[in-house]
Amino acid sequence: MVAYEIFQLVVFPGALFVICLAFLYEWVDRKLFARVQGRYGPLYTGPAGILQPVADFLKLISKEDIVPRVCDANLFFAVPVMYAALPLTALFIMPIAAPEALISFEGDLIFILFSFGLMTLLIFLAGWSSMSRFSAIGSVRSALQMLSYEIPLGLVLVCPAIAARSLSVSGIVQWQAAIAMWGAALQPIGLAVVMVCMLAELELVPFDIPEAETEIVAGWRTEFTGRRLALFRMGRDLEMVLVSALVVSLYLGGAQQLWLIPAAAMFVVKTAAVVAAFSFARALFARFRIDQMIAGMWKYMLPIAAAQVVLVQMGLGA
Amino acid sequence: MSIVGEALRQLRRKPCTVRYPAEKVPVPPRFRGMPAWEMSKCILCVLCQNACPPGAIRLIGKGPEAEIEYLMDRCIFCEECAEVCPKRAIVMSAHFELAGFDRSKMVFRFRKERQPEPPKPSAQTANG
Amino acid sequence: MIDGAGTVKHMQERLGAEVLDARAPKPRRAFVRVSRGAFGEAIRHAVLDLEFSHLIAITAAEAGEEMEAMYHLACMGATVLTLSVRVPKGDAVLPDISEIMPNAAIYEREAEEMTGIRFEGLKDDSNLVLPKGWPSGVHPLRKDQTYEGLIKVRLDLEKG
Amino acid sequence: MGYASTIKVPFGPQHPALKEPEHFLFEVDGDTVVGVTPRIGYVHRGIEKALELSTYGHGIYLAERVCGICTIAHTCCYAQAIEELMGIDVPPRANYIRMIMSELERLHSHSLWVGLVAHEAGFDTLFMYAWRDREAILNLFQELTGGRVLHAINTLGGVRRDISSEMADRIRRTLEHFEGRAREYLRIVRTEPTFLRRTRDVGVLKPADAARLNAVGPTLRASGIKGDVRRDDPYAAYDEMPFNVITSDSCDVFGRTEVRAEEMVESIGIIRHALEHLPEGVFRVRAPRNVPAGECVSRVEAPRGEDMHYARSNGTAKPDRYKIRAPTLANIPALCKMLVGIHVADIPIILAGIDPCFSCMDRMVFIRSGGATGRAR
Repeated sequence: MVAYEIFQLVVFPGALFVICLAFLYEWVDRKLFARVQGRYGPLYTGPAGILQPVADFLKLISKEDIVPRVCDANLFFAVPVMYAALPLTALFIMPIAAPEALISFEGDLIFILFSFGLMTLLIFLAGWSSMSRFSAIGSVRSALQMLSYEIPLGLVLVCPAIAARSLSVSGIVQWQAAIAMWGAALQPIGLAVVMVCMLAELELVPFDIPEAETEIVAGWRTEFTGRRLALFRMGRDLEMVLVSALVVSLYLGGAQQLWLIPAAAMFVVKTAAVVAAFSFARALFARFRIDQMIAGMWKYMLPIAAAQVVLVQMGLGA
Repeated sequence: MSIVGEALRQLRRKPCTVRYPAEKVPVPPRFRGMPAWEMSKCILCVLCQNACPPGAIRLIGKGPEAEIEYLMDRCIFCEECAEVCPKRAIVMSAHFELAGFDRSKMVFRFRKERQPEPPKPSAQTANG
Repeated sequence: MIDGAGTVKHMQERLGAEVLDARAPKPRRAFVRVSRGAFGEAIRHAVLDLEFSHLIAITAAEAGEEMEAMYHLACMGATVLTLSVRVPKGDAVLPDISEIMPNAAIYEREAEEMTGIRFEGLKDDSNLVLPKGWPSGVHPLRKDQTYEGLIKVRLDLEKG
Repeated sequence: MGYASTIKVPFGPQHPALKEPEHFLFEVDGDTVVGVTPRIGYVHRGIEKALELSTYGHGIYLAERVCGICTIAHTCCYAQAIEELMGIDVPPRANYIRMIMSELERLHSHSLWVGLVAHEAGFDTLFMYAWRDREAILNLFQELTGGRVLHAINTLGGVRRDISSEMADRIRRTLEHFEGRAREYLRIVRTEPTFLRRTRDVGVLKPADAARLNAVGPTLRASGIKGDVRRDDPYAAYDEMPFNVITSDSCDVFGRTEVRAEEMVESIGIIRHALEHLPEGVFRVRAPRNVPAGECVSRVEAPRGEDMHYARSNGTAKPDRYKIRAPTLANIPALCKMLVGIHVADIPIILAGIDPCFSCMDRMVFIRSGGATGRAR
């Protein structure tokens, strides 16, 4: 039995499967983003370029690894590893293969919120430790950005928990299975707010201010090269999987068996759809300035999130 | 949100980019590619050498052994030589993929047909 | 809106003998050369009274033994007056006109580094276009500067 | 100002926002820019010295390479200057072809710019669309002149290639499609909320400052001043061309975007009108080798603004002095005025606002080995 446990943790719904999902979703994202812009996107590596993310990862690993002389060495080494490991650990409480996740306890939703906050802290440390002007500005901006989207996000994520009377993601998925309805049908406003806030969390276009390519080179990632950059990119892809898994689990019914289609397949299809939605959204906007973004979040997102909570309290979303 | 319509339409359409090494975009006629000398028509009048702004054409030697040395890496493809040539001996070809690693390979010699030798199977050759 | 010939007439009325040479080859062009002493008054008259408010550029060139500075001024974007003044090479100094024409500084800096005419009163006269370590005596657009000489200077700069 | 209250943020010469090497040293206090000192000259190539050493006929190819995007503007200006010195009259058909080519170039330069400013604001999709539609204009150039960017169509005494009637029809068909696209950009630029937030009230240049600092081209016209060389000092055949000068009163980057997008639509109108009234006859006359002594100022409305060439000849085959003042250099004082008091994040979009073409501004060329006409290998 323990071997099966280890297999589950390491291979199937665990690390390896999720990493492959991460690379797959990066391919979906790049391909759709390219098609919206009238381009082909990755083409040559594997059928329709599906192995391009893996090729990039291997290329970056083989590249030279430059460590700036003035940087804070131990932080500079530790942060990339933590940045890749954090979404992995958070993904263990996401139901992937079955409505019941590998590890589920009452309150893992709060753990997810905490891990989002921790990720932004890691980004801040990454930028701060590389001691370069551009990454310093980038890391300060990412910290500012967290202040603005974290509260509406926290407010809205609580709504499905109130409706399902359970603070565990698996619990919410089972609640949706029990009432045979998607969370989104009950709380559409919540889904909209979560999608917008997740755009800010993933630093996708209207909110990719921390790594604004035309202003501060690559923001907090400027000084990282070679293996560290590979880890950061994988971390970003895993974060994409984590975010889409969260949206699917809370609002789109999560990993439920649909008569013949196994739960895992349903999960992959739904998350791919959410990733496609993110990718389509980031093709439509220009980038906000940091002060406009914070003002926008506090003036618009927060009241809407609060309204959603009030609606749920009054029993509309239950 | 004003670009959603265009974005959706674009999704259905075929991308407009060309997969370059596989598909090549045809070049229109009268395109100013790399010039080529037809030495049978050339009367070695050196008009092209004086007309060339960057000085990429040079006549070497005299009489039957004379050669036109053309430096492709100095050429700016402005077609002044083809325009000034009285015998229409210079033609701008459609070659534009002229990048290379070795500058010495970018020097072309155009030589007149040698009468005494038996005529070679192909017409005059431009080596390099 | 004043045309070329009108400009020449006005300048001649105002400056009289100081105008050394004046031509209006085309309806919207006027070339007026004034003596060094009257230059300050001539440019103030053109810019303020005749409303030549748009300084297009300042061309500095060598004219035989003297250095010539030509101020191209446009009135309402149409008529162009080229007000030129000649100064001996030894003492090539001209007044800076930034207070009546704020964007003149960049043209003056360029003229100064290219031909060696000094504009007194120019606040920041660092090199506009030439590299930082360029030797101050070398003015590329002087006729005595040969092409190979300038390339040697640049190569020494890169080595040095 | 405390001792360390302002920090110096270098911007360039290598920076993703600057497509060409330029260096701006910003004094930043917190998040607002307090002072800026530009340092130009990184692509200084000595074209004015090289022009003095090369003959008039070869000089046109130097003038063409002053800038990659406004080649026709520079060659028109050069050709007009030398033709005026030579005293030869260019046939009317050549003037019309020159006008059609410079308006086509305005389309290609403005659509390139709309893409660039969208990219600076992070709006990459509009960047891709703008540059995809620009391909149609580049293909037209390739068929008309044999080259996509360097056209070598202007020469002393007229143009080197004619526009056949069948080519004229192809131009009309391409413009049909392109006009729809230009109006689409106008609509997107005016309605896309995120783009509006990044361009409205950004890089403000009041009309008084624009006039005082002698801004040129769309930067001047976006501050409400009707300054256009094609209307004020018409050259080629612009005096017979009915078109109106586009201005906008919003004085910011949004205004410049709007002016340029509308100018594209206006240029299409000019090209159509010119194609219908294309006079018959020869399109080139012989130009003598030596030019009698004289001097002349020639001005052209390049896509970025007023471009001035001053030529002085001394009777030989080489000019005595040839001065080129490109539009971007004229906009630098206005740019420095705009860059004070803004957010650090707005720097790239304001820099892109004046559509800088730094190789235009530096204009000088030092060819590494061998003189301009010598052939040292």
